[in-house]
Amino acid sequence: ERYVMITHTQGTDPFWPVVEKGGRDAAEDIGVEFEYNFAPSGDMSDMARLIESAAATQPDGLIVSLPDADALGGAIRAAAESGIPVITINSGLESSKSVGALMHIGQPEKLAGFAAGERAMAEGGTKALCLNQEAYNTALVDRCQGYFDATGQELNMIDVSNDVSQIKTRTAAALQADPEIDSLLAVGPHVCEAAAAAVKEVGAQIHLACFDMTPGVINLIKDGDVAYTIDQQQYLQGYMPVAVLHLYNTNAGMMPGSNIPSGPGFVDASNAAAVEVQAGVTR
Amino acid sequence: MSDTTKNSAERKEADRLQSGGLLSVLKRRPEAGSFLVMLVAVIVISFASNGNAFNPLGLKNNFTVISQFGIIATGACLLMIAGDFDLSIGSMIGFAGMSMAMMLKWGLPFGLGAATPFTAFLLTLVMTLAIGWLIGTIVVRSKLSSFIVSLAFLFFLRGVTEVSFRLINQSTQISGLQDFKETSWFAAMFGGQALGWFYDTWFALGGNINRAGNQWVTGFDARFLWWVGLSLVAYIVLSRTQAGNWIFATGDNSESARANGVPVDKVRISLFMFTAFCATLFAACQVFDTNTADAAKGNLKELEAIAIAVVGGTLMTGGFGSVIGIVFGAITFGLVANAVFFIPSIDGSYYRVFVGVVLLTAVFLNESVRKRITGGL
Amino acid sequence: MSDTTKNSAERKEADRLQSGGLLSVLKRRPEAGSFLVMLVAVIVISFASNGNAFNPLGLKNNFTVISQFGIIATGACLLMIAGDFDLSIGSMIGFAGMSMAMMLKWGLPFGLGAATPFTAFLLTLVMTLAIGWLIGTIVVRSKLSSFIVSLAFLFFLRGVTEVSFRLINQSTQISGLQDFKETSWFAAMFGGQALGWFYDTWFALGGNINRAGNQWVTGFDARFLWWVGLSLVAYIVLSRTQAGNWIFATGDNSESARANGVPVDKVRISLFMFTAFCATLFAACQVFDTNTADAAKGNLKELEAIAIAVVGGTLMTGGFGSVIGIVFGAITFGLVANAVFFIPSIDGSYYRVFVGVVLLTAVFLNESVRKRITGGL
Amino acid sequence: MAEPLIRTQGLTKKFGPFTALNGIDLEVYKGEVLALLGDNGAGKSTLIKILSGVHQPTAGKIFVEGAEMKFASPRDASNAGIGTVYQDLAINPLMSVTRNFFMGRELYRGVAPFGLLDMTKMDEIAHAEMVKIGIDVSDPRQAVGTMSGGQRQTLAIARAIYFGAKVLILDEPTSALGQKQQMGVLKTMMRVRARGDIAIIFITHNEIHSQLVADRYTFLALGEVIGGGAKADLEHDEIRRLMAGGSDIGDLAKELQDIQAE
Amino acid sequence: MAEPLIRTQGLTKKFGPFTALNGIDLEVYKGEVLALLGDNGAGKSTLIKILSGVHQPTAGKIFVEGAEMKFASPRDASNAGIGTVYQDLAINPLMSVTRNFFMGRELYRGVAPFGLLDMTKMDEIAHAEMVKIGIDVSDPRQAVGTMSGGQRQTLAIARAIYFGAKVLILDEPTSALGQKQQMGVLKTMMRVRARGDIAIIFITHNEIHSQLVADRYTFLALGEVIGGGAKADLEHDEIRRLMAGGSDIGDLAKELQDIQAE
Ligand SMILES: Nc1ncnc2c1ncn2[C@@H]1O[C@H](COP(=O)(O)OP(=O)(O)OP(=O)(O)O)[C@@H](O)[C@H]1O
Ligand SMILES: Nc1ncnc2c1ncn2[C@@H]1O[C@H](COP(=O)(O)OP(=O)(O)OP(=O)(O)O)[C@@H](O)[C@H]1O
Ligand SMILES: O[C@@H]1[C@H](O)[C@H](O)CO[C@H]1O
Ligand SMILES: [Mg+2]
Ligand SMILES: [Mg+2]
Repeated sequence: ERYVMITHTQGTDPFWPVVEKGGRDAAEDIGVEFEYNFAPSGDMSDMARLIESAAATQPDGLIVSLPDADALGGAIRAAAESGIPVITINSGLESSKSVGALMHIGQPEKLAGFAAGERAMAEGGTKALCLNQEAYNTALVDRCQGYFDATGQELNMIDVSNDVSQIKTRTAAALQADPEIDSLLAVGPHVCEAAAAAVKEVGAQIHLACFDMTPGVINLIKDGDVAYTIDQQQYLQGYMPVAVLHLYNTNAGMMPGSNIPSGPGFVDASNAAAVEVQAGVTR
Repeated sequence: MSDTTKNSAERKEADRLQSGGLLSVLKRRPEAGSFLVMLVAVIVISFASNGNAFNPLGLKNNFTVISQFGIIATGACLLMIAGDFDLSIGSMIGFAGMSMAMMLKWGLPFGLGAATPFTAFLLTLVMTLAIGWLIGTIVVRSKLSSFIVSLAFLFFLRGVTEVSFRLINQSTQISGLQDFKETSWFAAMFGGQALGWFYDTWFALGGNINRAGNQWVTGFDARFLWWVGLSLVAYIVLSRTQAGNWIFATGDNSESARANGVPVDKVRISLFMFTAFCATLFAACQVFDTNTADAAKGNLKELEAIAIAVVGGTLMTGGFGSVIGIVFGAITFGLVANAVFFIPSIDGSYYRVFVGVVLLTAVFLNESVRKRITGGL
Repeated sequence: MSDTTKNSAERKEADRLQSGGLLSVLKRRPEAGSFLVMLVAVIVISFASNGNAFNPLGLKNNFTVISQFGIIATGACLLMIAGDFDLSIGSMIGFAGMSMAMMLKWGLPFGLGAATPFTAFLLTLVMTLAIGWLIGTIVVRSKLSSFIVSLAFLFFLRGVTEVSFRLINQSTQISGLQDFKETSWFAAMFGGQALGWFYDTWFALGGNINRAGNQWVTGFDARFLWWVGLSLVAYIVLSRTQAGNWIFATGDNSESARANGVPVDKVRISLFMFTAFCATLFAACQVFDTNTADAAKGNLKELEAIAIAVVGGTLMTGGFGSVIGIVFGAITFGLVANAVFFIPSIDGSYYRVFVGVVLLTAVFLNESVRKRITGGL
Repeated sequence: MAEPLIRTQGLTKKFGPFTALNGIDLEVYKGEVLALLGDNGAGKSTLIKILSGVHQPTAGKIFVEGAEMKFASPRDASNAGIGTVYQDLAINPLMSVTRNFFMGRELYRGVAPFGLLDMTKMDEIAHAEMVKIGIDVSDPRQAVGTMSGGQRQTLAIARAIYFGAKVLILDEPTSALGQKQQMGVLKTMMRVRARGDIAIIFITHNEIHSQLVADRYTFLALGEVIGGGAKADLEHDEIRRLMAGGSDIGDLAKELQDIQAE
Repeated sequence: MAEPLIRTQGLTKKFGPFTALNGIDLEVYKGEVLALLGDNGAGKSTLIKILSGVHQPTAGKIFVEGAEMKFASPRDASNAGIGTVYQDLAINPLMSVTRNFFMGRELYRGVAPFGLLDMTKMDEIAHAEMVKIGIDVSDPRQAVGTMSGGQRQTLAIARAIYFGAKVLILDEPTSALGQKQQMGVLKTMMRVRARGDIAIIFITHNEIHSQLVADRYTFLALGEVIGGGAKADLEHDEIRRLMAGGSDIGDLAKELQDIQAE
């Protein structure tokens, strides 16, 4: 048995190696072959081509993240129609069925952003700003959008770049430009770390929520600088589909009765210490 | 004392030149280097993928990727032969994709009503050609290096694309468009399939069967045909027409070309428009295939286009290159981009490593070929 | 019939040249164009940000970004004056950052034990200089265009960085390292603060107070000092030393320079090593400041570095440029990249639009200045 | 004398603050060789670049056979019958002999500019024309860059002669040539002159060459015409004085001898 | 005769399959002007590029004052006392006159290559040396690109003379120059020759010039030495024949006359 996983990343996002590890661990536990891949340009059409080439190698199952159902749908549908079982992961819950996938494991970005926003409002936030390191990355924009949907405000997002120094200086600049901002969402862990430094510099009282985890982010949560980070428990997004596909292929089409929501989970002061060792590895 | 003076009347200029055999003639084709690199890529990938890379779907898929590379590299190549660069190709792809998808979703600008695939494409093409014209005109008039002018447009066009997405569309991605290629022959021309007979025949001969027992692949992507057509036209224009001679002349020594009556400025501006056309074609094939566009589309494609042109034997400084070389270069690059798939032990992060290695190798080979042809210029 | 022959003995060569006043002398400094653009940027941003862009923190932060740009643009500028390009700067930054952070986390290679900031920096510098040497040597030996050789390294180094992160580190990011700048003076030299007296004085004079009523900012980022130092050294070397004359000579006409005894190859290779040094310095300042590194670090910085060099008045084709111009260019770019965020009504997606516009404007101005100086070459 | 083939009136050219030409009046007649002489930087190349449409004059007029003309591009000048061999921008080194020869004036079948080239015929002509002026290129498809400096100059001359209609302008055509080729060029110039319908403007720093072929002289210095006249009316020493921009030049051989003797 | 200053033995240079030089033996003596003559493409420039360290020979040896030398770079040749003015690679147009003049041999205080330049002194010297050979540049800091072709050549010559130690090589130094400057160069050559300790290798296609200054001749054709000898021993016609690569050349003036008469 051979399973192929393809996800959307330019290869630099620390989120995905955890998913990949989930898949690899599952494959090893079960005793099957596993391959992971991504289109380094980040362009959805390139990813569609990649899905097609994966289908051409005739694997026993495909695991695909689905940030853009229109762009990827054709390739996935064709694979499914040619008899390859497909499971979608991460984003794309809404379209999973329509592209011909068996099921979806993950968490829609908007929903995760929404959860983060709801809690921020509950914890006293009034005016928010979203820090996005790749303003053209739709998955990341969705998080910001979800967050603002929950707060009932117009989307207010800035492109902080991927340069850690500029993330900090741009965040500080934006906070000074509008002193009423009291809550921030950082949609990536390196953005989270730099934003925390910026908040300190400006000397403001700011509710900072983040996405994903690194040891640095955990430390910030423990120190009280970051309120919480959204944990999609993406290890599940890698592990589960391999297990499910294996059972599907070897047990006469055995399938769970519904999609598996892997998150959103919150990591905050209450559980930070517990997940610390796993941050960036299996969480 | 006068030295003895040898009589040299019998010696001829030709005596100074060693001549070689057939192999050395072949080695002197400008495409020799890129052909060799391609050969290695094809052989390695055939073996490493157990032939999967060339099974029905693999073949189709490889040619889709190759065609995309080929389309933009052809534009980059002709422009480079004329001595210019266009770093805005990638951003132009993003801009064109955004423009078409946005019109299809929100209607034509200036209240011109709903868009059809045809009007969306046409209006977009008018805009991109105008931008190409603008870039070319700035380069020609200002005498600034095209590298820097098009670098400004790399930033500018990507920025405009992002801003438009966010202001007009409120999202960096457009989705939920109908599948135009089902209803419009024009959309199908770009986003549909072509050469179905090839796969039908393959099926009839007993191959091309999927796991469900049906015909697996039904045709190549339409962009394959566009690429073949574009390459053919570019080949003829470049090597057999007056325009082709002007392109070479402009890139080799534009002052001399101008002084001899070649309309150097027009040639250069036209070629900037041609790369804009190639970028638009690229975007149209993707938009009408997937019915989406996003702000990242085409990211960094300009560097790949230039890399392929160079792998294909185009000289960075202009005046030398061949469309056949670009075909080989696109095949090599397409295979390498997909190789990560057909070779299980590597993943996408190796792509850039390979690209670097292929680029350097090809360029070395090409250089030695070129020296042989041009006498070391 | 013989025409009357005027006596021209009184006319002099100098009579053919109109002379101008002081303003025309100032307008003939190579930095005139970049100075003007900077002036406009500073004024516009001061007003639009209500002065916030230059409050204590704004000043510090702007200079952090400016310094970063300045450091790599200085490298790019000197290299460009010598007629070469380095497209691998960004990937080199990523590679250097990865290397330092990885050593700090996992220890030195070859079982050399744990790394200190000093050993991690040193070993990394040895590697990056070696790569710079390799790029330079390939360029010089092969006579290939440096654009294409360094493009290959852009891909290759980024690929190697990613692959290393994924293979060794199992993640594309390193974070949660201890804060070395607290314990190591060496780390503090790059990641710490400098010129504290400036802010202390400001505080003593009654300014620089934060929301809680205490002293707000305590110093500039250390990289500000590095940038100032680097610019100073580069300025002296370029305009006042023999090495500087060699750099100009190499870029202007390398054949002639070589024939006159300028060690052209050594000059070029040294400058590739210098850009590698600048990239490493850039990475060290970031790594020791934030104690993190990721695979995307430095992405596309090469294009920004080249853009700044050009905005600063460096000629794309070599032989002409000035370090003072680079200082102005870095300030302009730094402000556009950072200070626009002080303007509430503008969001970050406009950044690239601005970059494109600034680039084009500056380049036009510079060109007219240069023509005046060099008589239209 | 009849209507001049080319006449300029008050031609002035400024490069920014620098006055390269200052009110040049020039006349060239059918069938004659006009030597345009002057010191380095006198403005000779600038003048002929204006006549060839490469530069546009700052002021002044050009008349071809009495009719005023404006040359916006080299093409315009070429169409008006002015064929030029440039001192410094003659050749495209990476292109073949044939492609260089026909550059900008290719033979093609079909619609310009996408007409198909008639390479066979162009190869034949290029080869034949090169032979005529003394160079036998073995392969007209070889890159011009593989030829020596003199061979390149020869190609440019052959081309200009082949396409050169009413006026042929040669800017230092012999300066880089070997003896044999220098003579070839001078002979060709005389052959063209013998046809009687073509005017030749010949720029050179070689006094001997100018005396061998010129019918009339015009001398430039510091951007202005400082003299001129028919060959018969000018003394040898006067020519040398004017070529040098008006300064007196003694007996060179003697001066050189003196240096040796010192 | 004494030990030659420079002697080459069997120098051969191949560019890929092409043999540019084939076994050149050459001798140059102190205080003499050796004219190196030959048709276009004969290999003259290639030969002097080898002597100047720009090219490395495929085979053969170079002796300077009897000692065998290998020149890995122009610097080596320069250090061995060979100063060269190149036909085609003389000048850096964007740099100032002074910086061009001292390029590669700057005056500086401190440690090479980071020593501080002594610009004032360099400006003075450059200006003075240019005046010596007949050009008065108003501002030695102006870019060389603003000067005319001839002025540039003059700069290169002044520079070579100023730094030129034992052997001065001039590759067609007069071909682009006006009369006045041509003479200036010839005079300067004679002045250098008069010192008695310097040898000059002079390449030209101008027969008159070669006769005015040369003591001895060496003729190249198709990459080989086809003849040579002292000025006294060579007939005028023989020189012209050999310059043209060995083909006979008739009376040019007469031939030209004939064309006219036809
Ligand atoms: N494009 C230009 N921009 C500025 N100055 C120029 C330009 N072209 C020529 N000049 C200047 O105009 C003057 C005349 O130059 P031109 O080349 O016409 O002289 P010339 O008589 O042909 O000299 P030569 O005998 O050396 O070829 C020179 O001083 C030259 O520097
Ligand atoms: N780098 C090179 N690569 C290949 N061939 C070369 C190279 N340099 C010179 N040649 C060839 O070697 C031959 C001799 O050239 P060279 O320049 O030495 O001639 P020359 O005697 O100086 O001629 P001219 O009088 O025209 O200057 C020519 O055929 C030339 O094309
Ligand atoms: O959920 C993932 C990751 O969090 C990543 O950071 C970007 O892509 C999203 O879809
Ligand atoms: Mg001239
Ligand atoms: Mg020569």
